[in-house]
Amino acid sequence: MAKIDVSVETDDKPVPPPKHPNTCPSCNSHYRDDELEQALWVCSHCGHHFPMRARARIASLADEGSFLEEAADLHSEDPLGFFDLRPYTERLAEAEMKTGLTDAMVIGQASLDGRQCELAIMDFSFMGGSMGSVVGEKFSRACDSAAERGVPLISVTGSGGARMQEGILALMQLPKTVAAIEDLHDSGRAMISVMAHPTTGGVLASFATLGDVLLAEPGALMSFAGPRVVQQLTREKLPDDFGLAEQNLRFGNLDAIVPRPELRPTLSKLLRLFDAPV
Amino acid sequence: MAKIDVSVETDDKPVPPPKHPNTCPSCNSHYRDDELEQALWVCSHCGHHFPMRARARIASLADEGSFLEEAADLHSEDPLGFFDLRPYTERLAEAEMKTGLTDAMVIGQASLDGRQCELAIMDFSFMGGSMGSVVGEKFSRACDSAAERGVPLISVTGSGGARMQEGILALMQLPKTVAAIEDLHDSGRAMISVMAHPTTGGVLASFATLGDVLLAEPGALMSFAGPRVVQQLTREKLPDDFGLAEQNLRFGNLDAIVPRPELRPTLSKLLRLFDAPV
Amino acid sequence: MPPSEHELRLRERLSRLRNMPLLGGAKLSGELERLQRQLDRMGEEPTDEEIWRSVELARNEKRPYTLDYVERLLDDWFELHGDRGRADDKAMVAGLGKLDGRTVALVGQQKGRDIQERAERRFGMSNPEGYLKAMRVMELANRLGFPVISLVDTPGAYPGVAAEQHGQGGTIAASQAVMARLTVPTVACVIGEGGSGGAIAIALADRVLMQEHAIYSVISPEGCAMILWRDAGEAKKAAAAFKPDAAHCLELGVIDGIVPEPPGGAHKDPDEAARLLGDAIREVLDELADVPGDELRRRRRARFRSLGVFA
Amino acid sequence: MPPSEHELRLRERLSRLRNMPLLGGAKLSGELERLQRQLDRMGEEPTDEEIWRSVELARNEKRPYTLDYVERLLDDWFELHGDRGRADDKAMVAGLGKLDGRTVALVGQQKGRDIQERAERRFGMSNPEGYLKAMRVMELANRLGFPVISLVDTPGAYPGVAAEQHGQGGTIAASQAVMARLTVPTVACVIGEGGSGGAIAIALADRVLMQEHAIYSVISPEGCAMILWRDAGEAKKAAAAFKPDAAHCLELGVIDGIVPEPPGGAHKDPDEAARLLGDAIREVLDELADVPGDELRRRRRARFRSLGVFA
Ligand SMILES: [Zn+2]
Ligand SMILES: [Zn+2]
Repeated sequence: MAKIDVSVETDDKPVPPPKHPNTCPSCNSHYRDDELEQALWVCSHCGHHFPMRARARIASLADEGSFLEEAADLHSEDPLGFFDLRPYTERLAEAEMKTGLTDAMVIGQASLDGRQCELAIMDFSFMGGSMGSVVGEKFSRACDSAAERGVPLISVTGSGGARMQEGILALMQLPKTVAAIEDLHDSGRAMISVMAHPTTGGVLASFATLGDVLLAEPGALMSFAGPRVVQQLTREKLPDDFGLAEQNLRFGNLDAIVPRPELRPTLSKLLRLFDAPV
Repeated sequence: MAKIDVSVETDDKPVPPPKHPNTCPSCNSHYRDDELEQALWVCSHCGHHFPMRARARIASLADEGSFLEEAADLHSEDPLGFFDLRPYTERLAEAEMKTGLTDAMVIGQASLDGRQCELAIMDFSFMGGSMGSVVGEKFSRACDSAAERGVPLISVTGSGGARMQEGILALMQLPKTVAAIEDLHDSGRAMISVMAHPTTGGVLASFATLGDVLLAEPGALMSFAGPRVVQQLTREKLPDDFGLAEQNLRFGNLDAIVPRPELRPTLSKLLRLFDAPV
Repeated sequence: MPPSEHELRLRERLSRLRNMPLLGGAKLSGELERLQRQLDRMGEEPTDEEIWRSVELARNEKRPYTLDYVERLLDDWFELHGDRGRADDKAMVAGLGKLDGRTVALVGQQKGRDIQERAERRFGMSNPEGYLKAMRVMELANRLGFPVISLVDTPGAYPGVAAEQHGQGGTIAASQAVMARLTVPTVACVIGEGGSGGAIAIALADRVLMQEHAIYSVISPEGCAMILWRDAGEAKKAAAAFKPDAAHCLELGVIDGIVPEPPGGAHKDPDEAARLLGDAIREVLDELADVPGDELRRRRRARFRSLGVFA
Repeated sequence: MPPSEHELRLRERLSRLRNMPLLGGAKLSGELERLQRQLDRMGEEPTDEEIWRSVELARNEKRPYTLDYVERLLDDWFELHGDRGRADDKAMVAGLGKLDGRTVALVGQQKGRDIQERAERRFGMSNPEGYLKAMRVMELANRLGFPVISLVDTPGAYPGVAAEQHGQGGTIAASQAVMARLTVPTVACVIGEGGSGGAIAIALADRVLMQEHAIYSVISPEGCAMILWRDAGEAKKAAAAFKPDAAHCLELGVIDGIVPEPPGGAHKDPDEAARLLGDAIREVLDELADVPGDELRRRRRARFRSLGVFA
């Protein structure tokens, strides 16, 4: 019985890309690149939220030209010499090539409608947004940058969980980011967490749920264990909206579900409330 | 609709005395006074816990001769000139006559197996153990006495709720006792709450549930609203153990149910754990 | 003109407060001054008829509710939802907003206007989940240094099977305990019915106000009548006996001030009622703004620990 | 004799720790010394076979569980129950006891011995209610100044429908946040399986220990094998790759020390295993006893914030 697989945080692999990347998986509408970009990667027909890349997210939130990236040079190491079917180093190199990022999070200073804030934005395209040492360190530095400058921190997450190729060190990024938020809170500054699809496992079980305000995008999966694992263990039929933002709102786990086009004005209002310096 | 009766904290009147005061209401066994006293007012046949008077409770818990009563001279006043079918002052005088107490709580210093503590013991016989200004003040002073002497506070409650004859001042005894406990906690001292039948309404919704350890006697009713009121409003059949200690334990609202004969050794152990001065 | 009995009582309370040996040496001079000021401008003691009129006005279906004041007083209102783990209780609202450019947290019970909203909001009667939401938001405010405004308007906590199972009593106690620990300025105002434990759960504040026609009571008039007169029809008699009106609450030291309403009651002119409420809250927040957090907490506890009448 | 690769890595980590620019100027000298001591007495790097043996021993059905240690180490044990409002999760135990006359709070997952107990305790897999109970008891300990001992033994948090609805992820995060705020000494020891988020929820402690044959990992070997090799049967290969054994955890700076077990594993001699565990916990508590609470908290956060390997 001890072999039941319950360590499911990393069990949500990068979803396979849709047949055509610009086809809505929900209603099958087709879009051109520029159409989708224009619409913030939201299906104008059915409202489905496509995954949004970190740089695009930053462009959609930060005032033009205001983003100042921090810790851009941080790279993962391979502390375990991890090798499954392929070496971890190879997987990293491939992800870097594919995404143009050095890891699954981008952090930096920005302003939003003229108010200063710190951004910590995840990118699901980089190894399923998994959290290893670099994501943990970047988030942790974002907390310090926000505290030092006296500004709120905004995080946007999209993650399959902890990065198992870094073994126990990946798990340690949970307490690391939690400790960083506590330091931020002691400085009297706020954190706003925006959970995009999917925010699961170790990211959900650490910094993503510790925001002073918790927002999610419509339809975002927010579950600690993956639906497949839960079904396997409980052998029940799962509710239709199992783990989704909508269910979480109903159960009191969220402050609001914010469709992407409303995210910027919502964050702008919250920055006004959190007295972000102009 | 605004007239639904939901102010039910005081809605549990003193239960009518059983036909013969020494007849077990649960199994109808008969006892002589001395038999019941010997058995701590627990039915030796079925385990039913009879109500226990404050002085008897103190005698059963405190080391012989150790109890030093405090604030014994506090009397209720009649701030509202309250008159229902009879004046409040008359009800008070009658209760005093009947119980030999000046109000529904007795407080004082004691030792238990040689360890110092403070006791705050309610008596349901005095106007249904209702909490007015005197109960609030006595409990509040017990907190201070415990804090000053650096000893844990043990409360034993039995109450139908707030004393409506003192109007809004009765309600104010809730925040008053809560504030007193917070002062006690700031002094680093513990409070142990023992809930006897019944602990309801305003007493449940203030100091009784704020103990560091929450104990109850078997079968004790611990409900904020009375079963009758809940049934009236919800029109559902109530669960058999509605509001009882057993249900509360199951729902995580209690640390333990302690039969009366085990109460003294349990408290003794807790005093050892709370490092009560010898 | 000789002082009325009412004034005599107020003066008596005043002299008691002056002589009271307070814990930890709390200074109540602010409280004394306020009481003196109120005494100076108060009229005669309300009659039984006037008390009953307040009961009726406090429950008037057109009376402004919490969100009616929110929309008139706060800019950038952002409602927060959920207790984190069980539910979002719509009988309690909580959120952040700006009062004259100053960020505040606000919690309050919310009754419903139409039948569906009334059911959904349970007539402003919270489950434990509602108090947990309020506690969470008050702690958030404390962390970030925002004052807390609490608007009280409830017949009482919800008396349901699940509410009892989920620890209604303990949660009401815990919510008071949270308020006793806050180090930010807090002001509560009873804007309609301040019913019993359900009300006090969010009313352990630095300053407690009541609107002119609000009521604040340990039990509903009907409940009291049912128990003491064995007849809910004697509610008017019961109200006259336990005096839930603002003037008596002020006299007893339970509240710190009365917020005037437009002639005929708040529902006759909600905008004006909101303006008057806003002025009262602003006055309190200005007064408390410079008091250190520890001192706020110490005085708050001392204030509530001083309540009660005994010999 | 030239240093082994294993020793080289330890030394490298040591020199990195020495040069690390730590937040708020935390001094890690105590940590450095401990690492040095461990380095001095450590042997060769465990082989894949040895790692797998630890996986099997950590899950051995006869291995002592939390309550087996409680009864051997603590006097006057008093178990506390319930999360206040929902349930008493038996997958997590929490209580107070005396360790050599010193009152401590203890929290820990509890597996079951027989079929019924296993079902009741869900094999040590907590629901949110279990973490809420642990949080409540840790806060109680903090209020009263008792050190907190945490015994970690879980395959992971329970993956159930209700658990997810009740905020399993958020509760695990909140439990870590509570531990990051405590101002009393805290020590965690992995005594069997330290499975993922379910383990770290109660392991953000001043000192983290592992028993010799315990495992501590981000995912189970089977789960990892299933995902990366698409075959749960490759669990042994997966374990060799992600190295959940105590020696590797020590080398990576994740734990502060290894608690020896009796020959053949803790289950061969539970009394001796308890004695060894007790000695290790006592040593930590003695060491931390005189550190001021604020300083404990600062160092604890700095410790966890230093974990990770990147360039
Ligand atoms: Zn679509
Ligand atoms: Zn019997």
